[in-house]
Amino acid sequence: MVASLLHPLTIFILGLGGGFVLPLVYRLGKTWLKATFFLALSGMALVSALGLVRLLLGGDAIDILTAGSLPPVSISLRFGLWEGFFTASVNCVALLGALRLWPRLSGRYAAMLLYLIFVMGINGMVMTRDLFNLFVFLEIVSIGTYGLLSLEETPAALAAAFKYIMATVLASTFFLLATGLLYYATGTLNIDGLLAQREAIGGPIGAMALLLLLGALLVELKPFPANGWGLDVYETATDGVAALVSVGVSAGVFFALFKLEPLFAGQRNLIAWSCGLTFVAANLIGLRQRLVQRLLGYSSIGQMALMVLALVLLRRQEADGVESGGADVAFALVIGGLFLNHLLAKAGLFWLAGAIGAREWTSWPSLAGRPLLLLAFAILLVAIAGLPPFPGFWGKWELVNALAGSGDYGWIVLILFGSLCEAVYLFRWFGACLQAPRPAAVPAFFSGELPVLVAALLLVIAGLAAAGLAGISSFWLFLPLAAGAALAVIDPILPGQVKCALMLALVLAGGLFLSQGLDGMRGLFAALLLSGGLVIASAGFYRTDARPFHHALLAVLLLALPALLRAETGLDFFVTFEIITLASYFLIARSPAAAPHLLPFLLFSLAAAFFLLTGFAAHRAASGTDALTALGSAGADGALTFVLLASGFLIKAGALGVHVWLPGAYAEAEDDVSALLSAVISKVPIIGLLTGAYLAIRSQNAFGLAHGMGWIGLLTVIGGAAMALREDDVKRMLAYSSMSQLGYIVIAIALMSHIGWVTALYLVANHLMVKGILFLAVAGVTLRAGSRQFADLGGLMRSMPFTFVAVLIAVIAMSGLPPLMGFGGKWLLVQGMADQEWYALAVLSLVATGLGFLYMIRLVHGLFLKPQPPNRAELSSAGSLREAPIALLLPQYALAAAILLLSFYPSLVMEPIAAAIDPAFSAGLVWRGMSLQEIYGYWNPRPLMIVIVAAVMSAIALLAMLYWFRRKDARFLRSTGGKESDALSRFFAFYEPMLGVLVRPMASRFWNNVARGVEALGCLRRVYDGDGQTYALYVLYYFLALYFLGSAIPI
Amino acid sequence: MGFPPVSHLVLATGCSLVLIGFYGMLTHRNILRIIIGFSLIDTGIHMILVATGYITGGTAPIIDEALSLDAAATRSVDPIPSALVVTAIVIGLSVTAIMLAYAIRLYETKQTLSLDAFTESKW
Amino acid sequence: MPDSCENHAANEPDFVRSFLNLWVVLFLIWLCIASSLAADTVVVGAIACLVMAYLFAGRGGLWGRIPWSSRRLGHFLAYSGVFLVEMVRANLAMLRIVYAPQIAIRPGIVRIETRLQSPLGRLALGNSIALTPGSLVLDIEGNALFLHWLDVKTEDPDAAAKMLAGPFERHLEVVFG
Amino acid sequence: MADVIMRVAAVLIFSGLFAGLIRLVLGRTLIDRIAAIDMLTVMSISLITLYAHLSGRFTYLDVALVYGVLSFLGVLATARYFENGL
Amino acid sequence: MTDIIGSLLVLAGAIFLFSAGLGLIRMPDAYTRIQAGTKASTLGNLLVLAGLAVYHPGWTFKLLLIGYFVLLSNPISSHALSRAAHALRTPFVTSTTVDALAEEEEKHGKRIPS
Amino acid sequence: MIRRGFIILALVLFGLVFARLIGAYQEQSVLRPLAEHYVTQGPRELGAANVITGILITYRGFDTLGEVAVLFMVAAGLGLLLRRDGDGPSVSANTPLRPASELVVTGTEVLLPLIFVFGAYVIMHGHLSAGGGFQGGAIVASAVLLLLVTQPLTRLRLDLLSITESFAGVLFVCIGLLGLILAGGFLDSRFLPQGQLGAFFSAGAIPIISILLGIKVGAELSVIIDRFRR
Amino acid sequence: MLDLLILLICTGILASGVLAVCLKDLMAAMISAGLTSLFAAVSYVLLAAPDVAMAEAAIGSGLATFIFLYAIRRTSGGVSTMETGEE
Repeated sequence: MVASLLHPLTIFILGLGGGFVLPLVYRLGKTWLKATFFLALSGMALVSALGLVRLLLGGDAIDILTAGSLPPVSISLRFGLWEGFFTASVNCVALLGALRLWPRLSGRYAAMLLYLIFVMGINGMVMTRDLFNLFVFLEIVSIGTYGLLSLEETPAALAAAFKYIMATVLASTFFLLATGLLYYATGTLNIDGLLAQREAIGGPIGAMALLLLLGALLVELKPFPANGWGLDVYETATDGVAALVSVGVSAGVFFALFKLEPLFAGQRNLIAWSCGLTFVAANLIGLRQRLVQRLLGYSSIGQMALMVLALVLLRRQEADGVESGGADVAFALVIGGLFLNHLLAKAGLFWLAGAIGAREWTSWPSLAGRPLLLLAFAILLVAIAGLPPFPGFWGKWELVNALAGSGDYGWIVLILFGSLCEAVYLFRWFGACLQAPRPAAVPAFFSGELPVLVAALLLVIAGLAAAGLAGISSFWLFLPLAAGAALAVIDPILPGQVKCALMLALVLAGGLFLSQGLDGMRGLFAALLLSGGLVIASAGFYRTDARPFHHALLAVLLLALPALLRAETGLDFFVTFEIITLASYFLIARSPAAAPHLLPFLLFSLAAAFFLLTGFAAHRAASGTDALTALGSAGADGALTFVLLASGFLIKAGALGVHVWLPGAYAEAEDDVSALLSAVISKVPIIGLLTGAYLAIRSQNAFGLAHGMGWIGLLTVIGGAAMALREDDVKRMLAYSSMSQLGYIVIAIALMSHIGWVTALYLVANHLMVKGILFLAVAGVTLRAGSRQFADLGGLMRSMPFTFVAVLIAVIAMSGLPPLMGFGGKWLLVQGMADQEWYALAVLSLVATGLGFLYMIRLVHGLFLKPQPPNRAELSSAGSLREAPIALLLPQYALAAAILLLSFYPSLVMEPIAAAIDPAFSAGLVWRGMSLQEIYGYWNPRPLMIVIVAAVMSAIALLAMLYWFRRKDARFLRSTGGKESDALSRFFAFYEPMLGVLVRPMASRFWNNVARGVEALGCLRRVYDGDGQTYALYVLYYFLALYFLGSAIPI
Repeated sequence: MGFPPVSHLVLATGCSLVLIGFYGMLTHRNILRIIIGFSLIDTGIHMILVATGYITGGTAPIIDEALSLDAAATRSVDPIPSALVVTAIVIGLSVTAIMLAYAIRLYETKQTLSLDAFTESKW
Repeated sequence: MPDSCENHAANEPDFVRSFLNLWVVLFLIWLCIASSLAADTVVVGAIACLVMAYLFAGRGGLWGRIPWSSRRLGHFLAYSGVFLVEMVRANLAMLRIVYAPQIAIRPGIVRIETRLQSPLGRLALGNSIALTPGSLVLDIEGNALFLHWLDVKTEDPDAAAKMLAGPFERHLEVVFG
Repeated sequence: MADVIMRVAAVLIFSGLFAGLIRLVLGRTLIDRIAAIDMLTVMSISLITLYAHLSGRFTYLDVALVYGVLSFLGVLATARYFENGL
Repeated sequence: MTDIIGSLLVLAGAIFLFSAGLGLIRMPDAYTRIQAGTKASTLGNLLVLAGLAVYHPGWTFKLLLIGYFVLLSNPISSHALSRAAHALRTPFVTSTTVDALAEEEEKHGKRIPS
Repeated sequence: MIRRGFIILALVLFGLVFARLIGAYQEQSVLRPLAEHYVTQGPRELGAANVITGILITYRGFDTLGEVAVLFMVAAGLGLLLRRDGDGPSVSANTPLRPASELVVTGTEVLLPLIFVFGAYVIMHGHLSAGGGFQGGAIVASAVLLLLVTQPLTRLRLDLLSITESFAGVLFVCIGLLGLILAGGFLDSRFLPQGQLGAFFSAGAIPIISILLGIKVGAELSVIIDRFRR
Repeated sequence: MLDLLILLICTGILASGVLAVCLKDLMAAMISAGLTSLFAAVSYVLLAAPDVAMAEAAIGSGLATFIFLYAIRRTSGGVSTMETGEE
């Protein structure tokens, strides 16, 4: 009896029976009404969920026969794995949505009844195996929607609902016509029967019926441009109803399409094009949208289009017999992952938007006072953007992999482009919310918050479940997230410094655990980054405030580093990479000043990530495995993979041209975070480059590419140095300096030789320590002097002597002057380039070194040596201008000590590095250049001298020439005419006109134009003129286009 | 008489009715007229469906003195489209009712039935 | 079902008669519709008509005022005969007008008085007038009937009443009172 | 013989219907149209019964009755609408 | 024989129905059209039903019912329609002689003379 | 004008589509297997002389259930949409309704029972002749409408109607469940004896379902109509 | 015979359909739409689908039209919009 109660038929009995009973119960009293309503809803959810569990445990699909006859004669329904999944998820969301909608529902039994039967209708659409029955359920769902839409009574909402009705009635009319014609053509209405005789459905009528059916289903999913009606409803409806439309109706229709898709085998390209267009167009137009719910509408439409696109492309592959291991799992992950992601995240966001109540995201209040809500908001956004660890990410990962497998790179580009646009508007919204001055006045906890939080929680759980399915190699990769979550939970109750200590302990323990068994280069990196990270992070003690979530995010960030090194597959690597990106994003976002720089940071990070994603997918397609070690054994066809991976990592490393995100993000983060980002996190792309670059070594034809990469590195060095020189903000200068220094490392890696890589690792260690010191020092300076502008600073040598010493050590180490570490690095680098006969590069890199000197001198001079500006006098007299706090000094001196130690005992670092590098080159396939021992043992001055002389000559010539042409530059006069009158300042002013040409913000301007151009494409939205009749005309034209394109017969 | 088969005529009429309905739905700005257009489309679709179920010389699939059980297989028309259309008619009425209710509500908000007044949300 | 507010008629003495009359009429109608004398049909029909009769008997007492008697039946038959004849005549007259090459009529609205009081009788009269020579009830107010007359022969109310309503009124007065 | 007569009768009814249609289209006033509709429905009742006879199906008569109810109701409702009674 | 009678009855009915249609076209104003349409079509219909009853004696009762219904409903509907027409002041044909109803209504002040 | 051009173009294109449909359409001369099964086996299996009713109520009973739900939802949705909560311009306030003429009222009173009986007949004979719950229910609702048209001041007992429709709906589901328990499956009507084909008491539970359907549809349609009144 | 009948009915359907779209007066258009349904019901009888015909007559042309009527009444502010004389 209990078993039969759990039969899926119970869902319908609960839905319908519950609906029919409600008016009766209404007369009994409100409590009964509420109890009945929620009982029926949760019963439906329970039955479907238990059914799903039973199927997951290996039960058979249940066929529900009605009328005691077999399917062709009577209607039958099926509850299989997919059906179970869809119904269970929809029912759960419906239950949550009912909680959210409760203020609107309570007391109106009519609305409850509509809601209940509506949910049942979605279940019916999912389960039924009869075409006409599908139509009936579609109508139930539609009418439920129409009724629920009337809950919002503004004229705009009613008008939107009417537009919605017009379009959907057209669609369902065509659905009915198609059903009838299909029956005429085939003699059956049973979906299985139709699928079985798919081949036989021919002739003009059969073809027409199929196309109309397809059109009806697609129109219900709101294809571009026939979707304005849907958007208006999303914009104006009550959030709970909009969520239902976005999630529930779409789920039902999508599943109908999913079921019927084999019928449309001949039209797959057509569907794919339509959906691809919709996906891109929706996200492009979304860029210009300011209204939250409409924005979510665009996103929703895009997501549904993406799902259909994925479905069609994967099924096409299946039909073509493209080999891909575990195709079923991949398919399940793509469809299930994308679906669940959309379902939970979109519903959650709609609810949240409704609870917040601001119509435009630009006017959103700050959620800072509601940390839990903020967390949920972040989770939902990240999930929609398709980032790990949420189900949508695994879906997208598998999708891109599958597409790479069949060589559909065009589709990959399209999908990723659309996703990027989507991420832009979503995170822009998040940024606006973070920066909003006004705290949120969120209404009742029960109706607004709980469903959102539950949705976020479910997303996390689903994401982790999907991770297992996606074949992530170890769940320890999620240790950082777990640690972060643990810290986040206790975050509100502890004081900041306790949290800091706790975080450090946690990171130490977790880091040690995670880096267990890492050897070679990974071990080295793990040791370097972890210890560096801990040291720098310990500077956080200097802040005594609570810093909500700061430490949790820091824990995630730091622990993700060893996790990244543990990655065994591309997937592992990518997931941790993304976690690092996100953690950095949120860390930077904590600083209010970073607001304008958040979006570029995320955008470029995502672009980088998408390059990586495609790169890994290409790798898997080429080599058949996802393992990172296989990167080393790729053959000549690895070039594409290399280019993709290298592009991704170069973007992330801030190579010239794509560096625009870097200075802002590094400079405007909180001071200790900047140190960490620049010193430690910036090494992540270097790890990636080193991992991915095996490829280039193994495949001969990639050497040219590596050379190109070397040039990019060089340009980055010069550009970074030039911009640093010009910069008036200390932190920004350091950020540019970071960029420049990373350029050296890139060059070193690009050498693809033993010596090159040794150099790279050496520079990594050097840069880590140097930038750590410098940023922390600046943190101290900012703390004490209250400004970061050179114009405001000066003469700090006396008040901050310890800081001055640390900075001096760091600057010397960085500049490459003997006797500190930097010298060895530069020397090795030039030597390596000479070995590769890259003389031009070598010369220019020396020129760049000269530029580097200049800005470093300016740093020391501007902060410590030059006299204190007069307007700052009162600071020192007030006594606030004193030495930095000990918590900041200690890490600096720890790092300085390390620099000194390693400078005087280079073998301490060289030997492990050499030992780590050796295995990579021991196979000896490609073996150019000398080994380290040789360099030390063998002095080859001639080429080096030539290089140095040439460099100096050309540098002088270049500067002279530039000065000649630009001496009358206005800026020259302006900047020297004022306050900085000491000799060194004039000296720098002298360089201004020469370098000005280098440092014009060409890249920023370029990217701004790109952004503006992309956003201008959003003028596509002009098609939505708000007129229901126009929308109806679009729908008709959509049908016509589908018909004439699909039926291959010219008009 | 040289006429095309009867169901052809009904089919063609149904199609034309759908077109007429489209025209009405697309050209009139009055909401009620748009709804009239929709109901014409609905009727047209029903006609098309009924026409496709017709069997030459068929009679209603109701067993009585005029149609024995044995003769039914050869003489009766296809019952399925009829059954579908009965359902569809009821659903059509439901949809019409909802649309009209919306028309009334829209009228109450702005005292007009012209669609021009209801294009607030766009882009 | 469509109960009106005034469903308290069950207490009126008229109710039973009204109910029985209605039941008989309905049952006859049922038999006509069903066109079958099979036992189950009849029984179910009788029950269904009972329900209907109960529902409607309370409405307005329309059916309560029809006592059955042979005299009334006779007059009813007479009325029917007159009515049929008049109807055919009227239609023939109409044919004449319609097929005439030139339609030469002088239509107009005249007022007549009727003696009939019972609603059913007045209904029958109105219907009869509508179907007989060239006249149509436009409105009825109290005892005054306003007729649209296709070819006005007289404007005098009494003369018109005699011409138009006279043949029926006589019988109907007896039948319905 | 009977057949021929029936045929003639049918043609006559068509013509009548057609005349009604013409009045419907020509209209002049709305009342004319409704009068035409009223007549058309009554004719349709005849037509349906006639068709029931042609095909020998008793059950079609029910449709005629429904039709009668509806035509009555329709005219009554529109008339009431016009005299401001709804 | 019966079928001849039946078909003749039907024919007669058809003639009336046709003349109803013709009347509808030819009559000069709405009221006269209503009259023509109602009378002729009712009788025509009854005759057709009667003719069919001759054909199929088994159908008689149902046909009788239909006839009864038409007989009852048609005059009522034409009455209601003409009343509405008058309420709307649908114009009369010029040859109309007298309008007692309008006079009456004017007397009671219900209607503003047009 | 451009817009009109686009509309005409769309119509022309749809005309082409439909022209192809008409061109390709062939009137069938024999039944397809499924239809033949319905026509020949349906009456035997279900005992319902009217195959269409058999299909509607049993074979495709699930559709019918859904359809009833649709009507039910519409009635409820109209309740939401057309609430008479007093705000907004009330039309009835300024224009008193003109009562119907006496003849019409009397005529309606005479015809109402007749139509009701006819509706009951159509509902109850759904398995034997054309008609069934939907059609009969609609006729009953028409009768109600007739009442409302001629006596516009009538107030329907909406509470009673909604309870009626709810009960009918619940009973419908229960009978469906009885089919599941006593016969072959959900909505199987064969848990009652089939009887003689063509007899009044035949076709298992079909007449009962038909009656429930008729009551429910009649009540729902009446409610829907009433919602639209002022 | 049947085809002639159907031809006539189809003409009726089309004529009333066109009227429903073209007539200036909303009321007249609505009634024409109802008539279209009513004719369609006849065509269903002729195509041997009496059940559909009953449903269409009672629901499609009957109730739907009346709901329309009420809707027009409720949206025209109680003032009859149709013209009484020449169109």
